[in-house]
Amino acid sequence: MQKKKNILKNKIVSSSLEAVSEIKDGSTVSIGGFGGIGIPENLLDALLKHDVQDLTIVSNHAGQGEQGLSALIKQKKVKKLICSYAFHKNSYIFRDLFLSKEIELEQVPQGTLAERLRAGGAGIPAFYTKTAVDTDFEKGKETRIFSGEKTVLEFALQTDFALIKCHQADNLGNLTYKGTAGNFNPVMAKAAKITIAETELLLKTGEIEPESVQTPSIYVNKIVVGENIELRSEK
Amino acid sequence: MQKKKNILKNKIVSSSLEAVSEIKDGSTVSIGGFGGIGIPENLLDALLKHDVQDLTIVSNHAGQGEQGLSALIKQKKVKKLICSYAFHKNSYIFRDLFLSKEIELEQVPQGTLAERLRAGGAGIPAFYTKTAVDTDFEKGKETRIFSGEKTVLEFALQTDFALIKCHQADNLGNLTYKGTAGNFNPVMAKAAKITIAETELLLKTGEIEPESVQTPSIYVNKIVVGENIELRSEK
Amino acid sequence: MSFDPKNNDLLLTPKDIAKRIAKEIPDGSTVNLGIGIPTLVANYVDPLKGILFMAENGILGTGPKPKEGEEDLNYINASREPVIPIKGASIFDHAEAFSMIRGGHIDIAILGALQVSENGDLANWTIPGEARGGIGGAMDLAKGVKEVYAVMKHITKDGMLKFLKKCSYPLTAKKVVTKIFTDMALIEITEKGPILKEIATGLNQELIEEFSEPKLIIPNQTSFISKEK
Amino acid sequence: MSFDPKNNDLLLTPKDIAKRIAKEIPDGSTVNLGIGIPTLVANYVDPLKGILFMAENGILGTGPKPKEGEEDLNYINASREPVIPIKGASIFDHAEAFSMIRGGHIDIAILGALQVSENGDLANWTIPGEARGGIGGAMDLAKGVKEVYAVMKHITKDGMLKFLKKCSYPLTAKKVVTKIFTDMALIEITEKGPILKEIATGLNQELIEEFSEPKLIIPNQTSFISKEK
Repeated sequence: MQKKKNILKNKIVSSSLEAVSEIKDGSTVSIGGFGGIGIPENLLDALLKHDVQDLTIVSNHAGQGEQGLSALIKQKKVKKLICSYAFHKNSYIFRDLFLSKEIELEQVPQGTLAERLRAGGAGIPAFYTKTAVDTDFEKGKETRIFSGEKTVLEFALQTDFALIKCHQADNLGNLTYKGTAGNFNPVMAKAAKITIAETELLLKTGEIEPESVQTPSIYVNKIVVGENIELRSEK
Repeated sequence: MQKKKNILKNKIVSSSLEAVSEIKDGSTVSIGGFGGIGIPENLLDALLKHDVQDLTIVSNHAGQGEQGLSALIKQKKVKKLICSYAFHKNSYIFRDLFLSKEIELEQVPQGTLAERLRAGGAGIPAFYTKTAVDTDFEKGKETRIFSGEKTVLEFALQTDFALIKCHQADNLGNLTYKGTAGNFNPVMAKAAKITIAETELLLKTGEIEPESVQTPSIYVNKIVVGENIELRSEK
Repeated sequence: MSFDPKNNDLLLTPKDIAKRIAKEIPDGSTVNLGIGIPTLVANYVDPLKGILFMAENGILGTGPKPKEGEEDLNYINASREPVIPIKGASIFDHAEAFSMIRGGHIDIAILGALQVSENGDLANWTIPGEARGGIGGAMDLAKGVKEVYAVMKHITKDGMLKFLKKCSYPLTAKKVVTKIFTDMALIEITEKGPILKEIATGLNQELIEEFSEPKLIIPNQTSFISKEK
Repeated sequence: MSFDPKNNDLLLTPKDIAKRIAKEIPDGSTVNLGIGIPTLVANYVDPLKGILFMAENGILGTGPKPKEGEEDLNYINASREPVIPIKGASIFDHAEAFSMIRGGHIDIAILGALQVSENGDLANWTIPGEARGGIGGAMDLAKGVKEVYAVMKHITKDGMLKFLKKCSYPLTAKKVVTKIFTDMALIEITEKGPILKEIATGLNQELIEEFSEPKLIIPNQTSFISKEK
């Protein structure tokens, strides 16, 4: 399974651009967010300025409107998209490139996507689920019956990088999220070799109670305070 | 997969004895706790007074000393024990009955036990793990290689009842734990058809912040305020 | 029959349908609401029934819409609408939310449908051959919860039937729908076949039969679904 | 050789071994400590090295022992000892704790051993044919972490060897130990074979070779492990 690098050095980086600078051609990158919140907007913005190509992106959706993931797709930096909801009416940038076969798509049921990421972080190479049984999504997958119920075999999903968004981070890398803005962020942090967290607030180590930590520091490699807190990739 | 009964009626029951009264002959019952803390001591005490037999117990250990699980085993109410640590030097009651073949044992690596319970609560009938590969625990299990690594197939573990211990419960059944006293309790709550929570404190609904809830109310069916807060099943 | 389904005052409105569904939910249920009409259901549920609404983006206990200007965008439901968590709500991440759904802990999912078959197959995510829609959490919900209520117009704008012997659109899941709420009727899927339980006030059995491909079981008494004027 | 391993002042004490291990841990590592000598290691780690200790009962960042009378029994490590969480600690349940361990996020597990083989097989949980011990989290740790440091007396009280060509006791995991810390020596397991890296001050190479079944690779320079008087 994947092994995350020890990071003794300070995890705080001074800009989003620096934070994403290690992302290389061909990297697999997960991006947090759901329903327009919990999206690492500053990191996405930095990725637009970072010279990289052939990315595989893992995201709940295919980008909407013109900014954020849509802009990244428009720049043709994305070779393949793994997502649960591909063709929202506002995902026209992705849609056009998909129809002209300039981008690959792997659509995955949302719960299976979350569970595959969870497995990727938890040392489970594969698991069985009844989601997607008897549908087009079953095609090409192994099936197996447990207690009379048909299931499909799904594989762990690990990424090279996770770009996530949190409400609070302490210097050690412990994170909290506000309300439903957590969504995919915690599980993506666990499934990545290098997790880069964009935070709204930076706290001193110890300012988050141990029981209140939602993402333990071990899952976080770099932290940046989002330059433009108002920036939203989606409206 | 298991379906938990809707419980609209008040989840609060007035005594531990009443809380465990539904447990029937042959039931599978998980019991929270690790290292002497987070153990539902009052519920265990009530189970000693409840007329029941042929139980299958899921627990991290085999009971230590004379009280709690050990006492239950001594009463010969337990047909089978599923645990990760069977032969602690203080588990002499279990050990004697095991050697005289009066109780069955399924020993499971602790992480696999937690993951099997997690799978039981999450609709995953089976998963692969490298834990226990090339050991006696691999015997009789399916193996499979993923990315060059040998793994074993492990199955979900669901129980009829979970007896768990929490620090706070609200009237709706949201729970919090203190420090490491959570341990197996949250995951056992998820894997049971009926979860019975012994709490130290009972709060009004709404007194626990949504982000601070550690076990959402949906996983809890009955709540009892532990009669004797000082009671410890282990010393 | 000279019935224009496109613009007919006798058809149930989204609000009528939502109200009818709200009555149907058993007391104490935990319910997931899909996008569209299902989201309206929360507005009509009797608070004394003790029903909890769960959103797959990580909240158990979504409450009313906040007043305009008071929205906190950190609290939304799966339809991207701002919500206020009720007292006793809990919040968690996507992995936990779907483990709750897939683990069989949610009683009912109320989902919009494109087609439903007589044995409860659900098609609700895309049209064959079109790059349209997305699967989202529909397959997890359809297979994970105990009961699926399907909500749809009884026929398409073009007059195509949607309640079918067999779905022609890509399936979301097989044999999961227990009840269908349309703008014309309430149909229950049973082992014996689909039962026409209720009809919108002013419509009649023959009309529902005409617009349903499967043969409907007609009970001795069919009730009527009330409609707001 | 007339060496009495049962009672010899030249053997390293548990404290000596713990100190040596503490020096070995790379800066910034996250470490899980087993029961016994491993637990002592935390006492000797330079705080400036930024090492985090993780306990499988759900805490990342265990700190010092509380003073007598100030223990809060809700905060314990996996050895059941009261601990104070450090600033920046986090607390979680067993499922999350083991997902962290099994997912490869912990750098080093320091585990007591009954036997270790020359290729790094670890036997540390029971004796064949005896109803003794339990597996606990040892198999998850041994397979899940990046490196296993094994800690043991070099030979048993009865003079039986414990560092072997092949373990005779039931295995915990195959090919996982990278370093063995005994009361006589520090041995590193490599692809080429076990290297005798260090010897307790006052002992010599021949003695270690005599008490080790596998052939040891002897480097040009062997250091000595210091011992407290």
